[in-house]
Amino acid sequence: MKDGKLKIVPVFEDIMPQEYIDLVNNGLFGEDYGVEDLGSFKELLEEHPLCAGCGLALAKRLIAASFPNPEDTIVVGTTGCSSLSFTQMALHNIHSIFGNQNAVASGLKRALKIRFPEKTKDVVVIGGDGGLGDIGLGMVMHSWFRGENFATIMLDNEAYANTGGQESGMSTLGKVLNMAPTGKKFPKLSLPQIAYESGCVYTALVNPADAKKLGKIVKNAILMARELGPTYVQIYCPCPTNFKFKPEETLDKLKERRKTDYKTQEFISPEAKQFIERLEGEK
Amino acid sequence: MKDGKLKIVPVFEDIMPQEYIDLVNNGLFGEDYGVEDLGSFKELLEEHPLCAGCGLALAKRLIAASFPNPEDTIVVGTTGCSSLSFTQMALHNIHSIFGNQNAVASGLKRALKIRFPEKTKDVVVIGGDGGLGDIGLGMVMHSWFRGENFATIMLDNEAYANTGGQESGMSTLGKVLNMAPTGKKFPKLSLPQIAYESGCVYTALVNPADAKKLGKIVKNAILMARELGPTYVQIYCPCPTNFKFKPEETLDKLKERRKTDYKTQEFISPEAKQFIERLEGEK
Amino acid sequence: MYFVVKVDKEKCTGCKICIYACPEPNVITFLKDDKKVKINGMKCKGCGLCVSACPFKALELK
Amino acid sequence: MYFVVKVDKEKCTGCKICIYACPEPNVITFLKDDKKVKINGMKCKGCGLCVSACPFKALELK
Amino acid sequence: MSNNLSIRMAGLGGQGVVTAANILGGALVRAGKQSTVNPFFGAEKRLAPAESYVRVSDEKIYERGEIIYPDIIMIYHPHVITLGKSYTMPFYDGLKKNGIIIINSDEELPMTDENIEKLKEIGARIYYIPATTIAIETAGTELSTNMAMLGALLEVTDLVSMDFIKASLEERFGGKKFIASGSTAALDDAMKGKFDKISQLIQKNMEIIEVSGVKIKKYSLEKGRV
Amino acid sequence: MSNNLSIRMAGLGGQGVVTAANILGGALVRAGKQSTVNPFFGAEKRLAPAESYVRVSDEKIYERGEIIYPDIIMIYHPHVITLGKSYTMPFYDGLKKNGIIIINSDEELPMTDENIEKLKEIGARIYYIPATTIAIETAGTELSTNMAMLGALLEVTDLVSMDFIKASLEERFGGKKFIASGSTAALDDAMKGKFDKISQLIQKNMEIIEVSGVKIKKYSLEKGRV
Amino acid sequence: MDKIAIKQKEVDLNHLLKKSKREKHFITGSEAVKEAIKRANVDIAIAYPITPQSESMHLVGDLYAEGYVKDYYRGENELGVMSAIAGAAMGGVRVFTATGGPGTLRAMEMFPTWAGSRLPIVCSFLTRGINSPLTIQPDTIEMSFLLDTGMLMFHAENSQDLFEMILSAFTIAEEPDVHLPIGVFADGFFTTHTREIIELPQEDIKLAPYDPYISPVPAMDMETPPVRQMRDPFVLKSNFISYAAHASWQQEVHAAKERSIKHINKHLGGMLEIENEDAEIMIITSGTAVSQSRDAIKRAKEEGLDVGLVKIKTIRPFPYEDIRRIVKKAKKVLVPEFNIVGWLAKEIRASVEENYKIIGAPRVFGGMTMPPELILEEIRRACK
Amino acid sequence: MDKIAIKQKEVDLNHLLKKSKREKHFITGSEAVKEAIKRANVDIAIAYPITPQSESMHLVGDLYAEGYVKDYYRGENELGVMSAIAGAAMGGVRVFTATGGPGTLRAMEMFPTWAGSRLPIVCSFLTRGINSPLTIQPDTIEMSFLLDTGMLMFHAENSQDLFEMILSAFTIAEEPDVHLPIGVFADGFFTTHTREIIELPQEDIKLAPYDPYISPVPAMDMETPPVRQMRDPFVLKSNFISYAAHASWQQEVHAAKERSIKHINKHLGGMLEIENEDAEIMIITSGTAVSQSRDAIKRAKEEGLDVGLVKIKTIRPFPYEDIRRIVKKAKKVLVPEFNIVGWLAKEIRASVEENYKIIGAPRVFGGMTMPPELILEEIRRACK
Ligand SMILES: Cc1ncc(C[n+]2csc(CCOP(=O)(O)OP(=O)(O)O)c2C)c(N)n1
Ligand SMILES: Cc1ncc(C[n+]2csc(CCOP(=O)(O)OP(=O)(O)O)c2C)c(N)n1
Ligand code: SF4
Ligand code: SF4
Ligand code: SF4
Ligand code: SF4
Ligand code: SF4
Ligand code: SF4
Ligand SMILES: [Mg+2]
Ligand SMILES: [Mg+2]
Repeated sequence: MKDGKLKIVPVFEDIMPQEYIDLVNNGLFGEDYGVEDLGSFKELLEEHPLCAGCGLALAKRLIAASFPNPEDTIVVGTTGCSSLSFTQMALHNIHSIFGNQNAVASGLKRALKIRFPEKTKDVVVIGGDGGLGDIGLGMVMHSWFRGENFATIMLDNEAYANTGGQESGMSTLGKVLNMAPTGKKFPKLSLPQIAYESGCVYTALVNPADAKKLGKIVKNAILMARELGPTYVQIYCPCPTNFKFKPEETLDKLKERRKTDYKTQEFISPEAKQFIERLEGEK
Repeated sequence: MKDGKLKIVPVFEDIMPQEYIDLVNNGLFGEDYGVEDLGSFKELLEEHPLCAGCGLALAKRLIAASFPNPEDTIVVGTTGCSSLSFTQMALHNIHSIFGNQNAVASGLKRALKIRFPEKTKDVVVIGGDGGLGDIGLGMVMHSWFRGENFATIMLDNEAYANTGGQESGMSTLGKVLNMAPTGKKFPKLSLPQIAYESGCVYTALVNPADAKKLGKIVKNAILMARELGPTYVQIYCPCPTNFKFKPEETLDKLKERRKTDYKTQEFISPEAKQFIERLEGEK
Repeated sequence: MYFVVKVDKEKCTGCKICIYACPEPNVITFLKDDKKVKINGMKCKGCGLCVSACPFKALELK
Repeated sequence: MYFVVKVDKEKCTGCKICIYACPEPNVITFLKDDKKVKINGMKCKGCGLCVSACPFKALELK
Repeated sequence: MSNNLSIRMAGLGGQGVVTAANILGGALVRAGKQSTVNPFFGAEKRLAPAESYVRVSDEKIYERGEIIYPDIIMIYHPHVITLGKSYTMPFYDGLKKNGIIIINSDEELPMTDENIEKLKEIGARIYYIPATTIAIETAGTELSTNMAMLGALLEVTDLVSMDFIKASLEERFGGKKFIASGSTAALDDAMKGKFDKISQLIQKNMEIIEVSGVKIKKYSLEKGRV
Repeated sequence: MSNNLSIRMAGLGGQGVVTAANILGGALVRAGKQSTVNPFFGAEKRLAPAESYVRVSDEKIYERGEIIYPDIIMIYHPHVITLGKSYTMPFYDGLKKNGIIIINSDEELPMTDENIEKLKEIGARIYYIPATTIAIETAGTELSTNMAMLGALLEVTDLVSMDFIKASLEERFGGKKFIASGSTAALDDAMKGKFDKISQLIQKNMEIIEVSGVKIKKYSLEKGRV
Repeated sequence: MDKIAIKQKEVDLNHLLKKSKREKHFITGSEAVKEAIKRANVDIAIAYPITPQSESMHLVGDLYAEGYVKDYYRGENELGVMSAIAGAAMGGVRVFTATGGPGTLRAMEMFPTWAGSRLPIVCSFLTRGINSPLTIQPDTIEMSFLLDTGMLMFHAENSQDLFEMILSAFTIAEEPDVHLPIGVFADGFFTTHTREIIELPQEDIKLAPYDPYISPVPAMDMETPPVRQMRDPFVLKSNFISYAAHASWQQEVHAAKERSIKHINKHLGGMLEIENEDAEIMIITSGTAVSQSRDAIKRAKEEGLDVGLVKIKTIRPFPYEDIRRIVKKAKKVLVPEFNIVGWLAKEIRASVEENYKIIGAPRVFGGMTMPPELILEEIRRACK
Repeated sequence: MDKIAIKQKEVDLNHLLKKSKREKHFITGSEAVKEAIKRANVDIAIAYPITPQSESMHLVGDLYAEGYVKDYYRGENELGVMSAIAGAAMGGVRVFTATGGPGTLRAMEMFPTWAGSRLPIVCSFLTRGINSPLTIQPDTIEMSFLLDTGMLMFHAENSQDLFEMILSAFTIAEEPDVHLPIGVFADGFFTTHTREIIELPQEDIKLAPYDPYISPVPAMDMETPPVRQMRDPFVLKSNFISYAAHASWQQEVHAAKERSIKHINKHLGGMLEIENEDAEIMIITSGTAVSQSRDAIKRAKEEGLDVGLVKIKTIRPFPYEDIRRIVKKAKKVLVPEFNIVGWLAKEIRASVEENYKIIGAPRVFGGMTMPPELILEEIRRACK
């Protein structure tokens, strides 16, 4: 790892677990890795308790490879399957209560701006569709209205997975799920459009089948949030357990939806466009 | 009053206050009155405690003249100046807690559908910008997502008036108000657009200087909500007390903004268009 | 508190514009007979909105 | 629970597609030497996602 | 006057009962007295009932909240009595023995025989002052009604000298930002808008106070003036 | 066996410890016994620890919640012991004198001397059963591991007759919608998906139970089998 | 929607619970909730998922799909749900919902509002621990937060209780002289997820519907002549009359709570149940802790220890009189609880004269179980 | 932004409150809040308006405009505010906010979460009645709902107290062995809107800043090496170790509360103040009721009645020991309260042995005032 962002105190060297040593020697901190380099470095995530074949686990793994500066990145999550891997992520991260992630992140980001005026600390919200689109919607949108400087990433499994597969606002029309026993009665929320109307300078719909594109979008969203204002990324994350398909079919689900309504797609404001151009110019 | 919607028990005739007798004899119930007839019938509102020159009082008075069926209309309000005249309105009306009006209205409307399958009971939400756009935003939007059959009317005085003139999400950029001592840092929320994205079939921005148009819009919004789904009407209501202008200047404020960003304006979905055409055809 | 509006029946054309501009219910009524408006002084809050609304300067705060 | 994935080194082209499709961290690693992938059986959950992702049928659940 | 004195001011929102109480309290404190001042209001809309309370003492004052047993009652608007726009009914409820009542009205208000009986029992001393009229005539704005009321109070009681009132006024309107509820602040601005300079505002208000001292009239419960 | 019996089943999410407990409880109730069954789980994700408890008695059962002092412990997955994926450590904690332990594993698991000493003290009777292997071999799915575990239990204890187990199984999978947590319901569906007909599913599971009875092996704490 | 035509005879609570023939079922507490609602003639149910409540409300959803419940949806969050339930109740229909733990706190503002609005809402609180740190395990601490909301609070020992209490709650809540919300509490997992034998009345009967026209507050339906007065006195202190309205309204809520006692006695058979009242050592508790205590007492008897038991069924109204009497006679009183703060022990301590007798133990929390052995140990200690 | 350069010397609490020269000011309670925050070196304040809190938070906004506070905004609602304040505190800065009444209930879920997260947040609760019906008037009922949240709770008698308590709260909350949120309560209107003389230290000094590096939980800033563990043990019971984490964490929160006592003694001069401890009739109370009692006692003395006074300053931690001692000696104890439920009387009853001595009166609620005459009457009755 470059510039020793993470070091082991010499006397502890013997007793540190191998995973940690790997993280120090071959981890992401201070490096310029991305999704495309997966398999060649020690990932931030390690052995999470999510189900086999979980689309959300896949998305999170890809996201974890895409932080522009993981050594200065704090993740704010919220209750749900999406948060079950927080304890296994080698980053500072917060779980407060269900749905309040964007309010927590607002306070956190402002605090870090005050404490580290010379340094960029990235705050990234990662939460489920229920946490972001339903119970937390007011706080999510108001963080956008206020123009808070952080990215919001939704892991959209189109249900409340963690509590046993209930319908969420992001579930699709007609889908029969728990608490929607006769099928969902209203369409999937159009949050990307709403985000755009609510002040997000950059909004994207992502299909993790486009893994590298996902990496680029997440990186962009975080970088833009630093300077321009809120960004929103919505990632489709099929849930084999609650939608009762076989784990190995997760990829098929991704590909199916990529053909219809879950294509990877960006909504770029003029400022965002400029920003991306500048970024590409710098390379 | 037609078909005796409101009657006074004979033995009480002597002791009823004149206002009430007027309401029975010359009120709105069962009649086809509208804004254009104001001055010729006994209004639903009587002697409210709002400030002299209050724009919100004006709007509420015009709304009260525009209910298509006041005899079957229940108003759901929320804390704020906007609710201070509820006790003076000759309708059943609910004040629960601050910001929960659209959730309350959802339950109420569904209950009335069950109890009165043969009859239309209109539920109308009337609330302030703080109650609808800030604290209650999540509940407002979810009532829209769910497609609940009632109209939501915002009395937009661009501040929390009742608590002493604090900035609200609907305040304009840069405005210095309480709790925004250095000026508001983000633009006025674009709720009409958001409403449209969120499932409102009909959305309107209204300037009460266009009084008759206001009446028509409110009537349409309530009628459409019965059949098509949620509708949203946002009315500009200048507040002399908190914005520190003279009461008589309220009209000037209305006219000023009519020239710039608060023109009366409708966002009509295709279904709504059809509906209006049908309605006009019926006349 | 002490001011209420008065109509100048000479000037009033009965256009009703003041009625649509008054924030107080049941204050300005329209008289069918002479097609002019009448003010209920007891309920007028003296805000002056009608005064600025009247295109014919038929109203005055007193 | 009892299944883990195995690579057929013959078929593997080192295209890395499986790596991007696996929901488990640090399971499939890329060997720089032979430009092929290696599976950490202890951490594989046997979901089979990589199997369906591999365009060269180089992976199998066992 | 007694060592401890309690004043209840009852009016309608927008009449400045809170401001008057604050100015009086400020003057009393300047004069070396102990004083506490607090308001009472509902939804804080103009014309709704509003009350404020001033306590004065030579010793530390503990009690707070509404004054239930006032020595002095000041009625800022006839509607407090005639329309019951008040938290306390009848308006003289709780008045101490031989207490004082000061009413803003151009004319005497109708009173029931019962009320007159009760007031006599208490030994109430009642004064009328056309405070709003004085304010309009002297300063051209009804917003100074409260100053006229203060003038009447000072005439009747000698509570504190005019110098301290003036100093308190200066602090209230001239000094740094004064802390008040939203509506009060709005009225402050309206008031300031009426005058070109703060000094003029203070000057006019002092004049009002003087005039009031002259215009106050004692009302006889025996139906005649004394 | 004793009048009151407590069984603790410990496994990983997805192995069907809850289902097994319910089927057993259902059979016991059919057999005229009193029984209560309850699960215990955390975030309810596959492979996370999951426990369930079955109480049996001739009288009304009051106690509820986790079984701290079981007569029988059933370990559904080696990781419960080897990786400590369990709410209870060591895995035999609380086992009553002369209690029974049934472990699903193809091979014997390594045990420390200390554990062996303690188990000896308790007088624990330990059995191994290759339940997952039996399930796969007999029914082609590891989802029936829990049935094999039940087979082993019935072999060792004679708790209830096979007829009642069968009836309970039929109710569980054949009858009206069964109420389970989201994940359990999902697994139910997965399980049903493996068989063309419910009757076949039940048939196969009954077979597994039989086979298990044969394949169970007693483990000797003296390091030899008996 | 595949609603089937449901034919259920309308009966009163007494018939439903006491006269109808019962049958044994081996079901969970969540299923017991379903069975209660199936017979409760509920018009609208609204849900928001939270462990350990979710199964119950899934099953109520199934009842909707089957036609037993007329409207049902998943709300946006607990505040939204409790608000919508209030709106529906104001609209004059019978409503049901359930939540627990963090969900209870999320909607906190609505509970005193329900009571103040005199809404006969029945809500089941399937309790769990409160953040932070997050726990989904059982704990009764949330009850402590609800004691002063003006709601009535029933606490079920097991699924059978849960079934009976939910049904009784509708009838008691809707009594015109009560007309208050009732929370029916059951311990998460211990009750909701435990499968046990419970006895259910027939399926083809249900409670008679709610009659909004005998409510002490008008339904918001514009069917009664409108008056210039909202349902809830809107206390702005803007005049002399409204000055005292909030205070007198609060008193009326508390008086209505007292008036509920006669109905509780009739339908629930009293606010508490006493066993062996003359024992020197008494255990007083509620919920699952009662069951654990029964087991411990059984074992104590085997050891020759004489222990009595008081099962409190209603936390609000609280059986002050009885508790005072019982404590007066006892030598020592144990109060086992599933929460760290010991709100029940505090409640008892505050109501009796002989405080020193009350031993607030054992106490477990944060999802711990309370093995009878723990209680037994306290009993032994108390007997010394 | 027209921020001026603020020059304030950093001092410790002792210097600020005890050594600095004081001057008299005739100000309201809301202004006292401003004066405290001006000297508190607060980094971030977040506000949501609610009567009677709004003025205080307007004034804190002015401090932001003047440069005394580094960041400040109006949040979207109270849950959002309390969440953002938590986020800021986790980010390692000093924070302040205030609310009251319905606002308190709206954010209810966050208070135990603050405590569980061990955040040294200072929040002023400017109390008011709770819906429904709506009232904006003073009432201390909300305190009853917060007793078991794990927060420390101070109750100010007047503006002077409010000033001292807010400043002390920062120092006590931030002690590494405490590190808990503190609610500083003051009675709405009675304290917030009353103008009285209070003594303030100089303006050119302020508390030394918060040091997140001595916190018992790491700041979320990625400055300490990341571990695979979030700040708050996320109790999923997924393994043996986490099984007990919630329970032990709760115990630790309560232990930290106990540890705060020594700091409270040092900075606030104790959890209570006693006057005339040997009187036969004692009044024990907190907040505005203390002031009303002082006046009543003064008058009682004039009548020759001997009455003592206990002013409870900290409701959490609660001064159990002292209260027990005092009640033991007294013949009768009056507990005047501004709420209908009488939570303070209950607290006292539950902690002493001689329950019968406690008279939970007078009690007013819903915005009523408590004239000393009312207390005096109770005193007279008690003396009979
Ligand atoms: C206030 C509150 N209400 C409900 C819950 C229960 N709860 C926890 S996670 C969850 C669902 C999460 O759904 P989503 O955000 O979509 O995340 P997923 O599990 O699908 O990743 C719910 C309802 C809670 N913890 N707190
Ligand atoms: C939970 C809660 N928070 C805050 C308040 C205080 N409050 C009452 S009305 C109001 C402002 C209302 O603003 P708006 O909705 O714009 O209505 P307006 O008064 O401007 O008409 C606030 C903040 C409250 N009653 N409840
Ligand atoms: S339940 Fe669904 S979303 Fe949750 S971990 Fe399992 S597969 Fe992933
Ligand atoms: S404060 Fe403003 S909005 Fe409220 S009543 Fe007065 S003028 Fe109308
Ligand atoms: S606006 Fe003027 S002219 Fe028209 S009706 Fe009114 S008073 Fe008459
Ligand atoms: S002055 Fe104001 S209240 Fe009076 S009539 Fe004119 S508009 Fe209406
Ligand atoms: S996808 Fe197949 S071919 Fe490509 S690296 Fe993986 S195993 Fe090899
Ligand atoms: S089977 Fe699943 S967990 Fe195993 S390597 Fe393949 S994708 Fe990863
Ligand atoms: Mg989800
Ligand atoms: Mg507003």
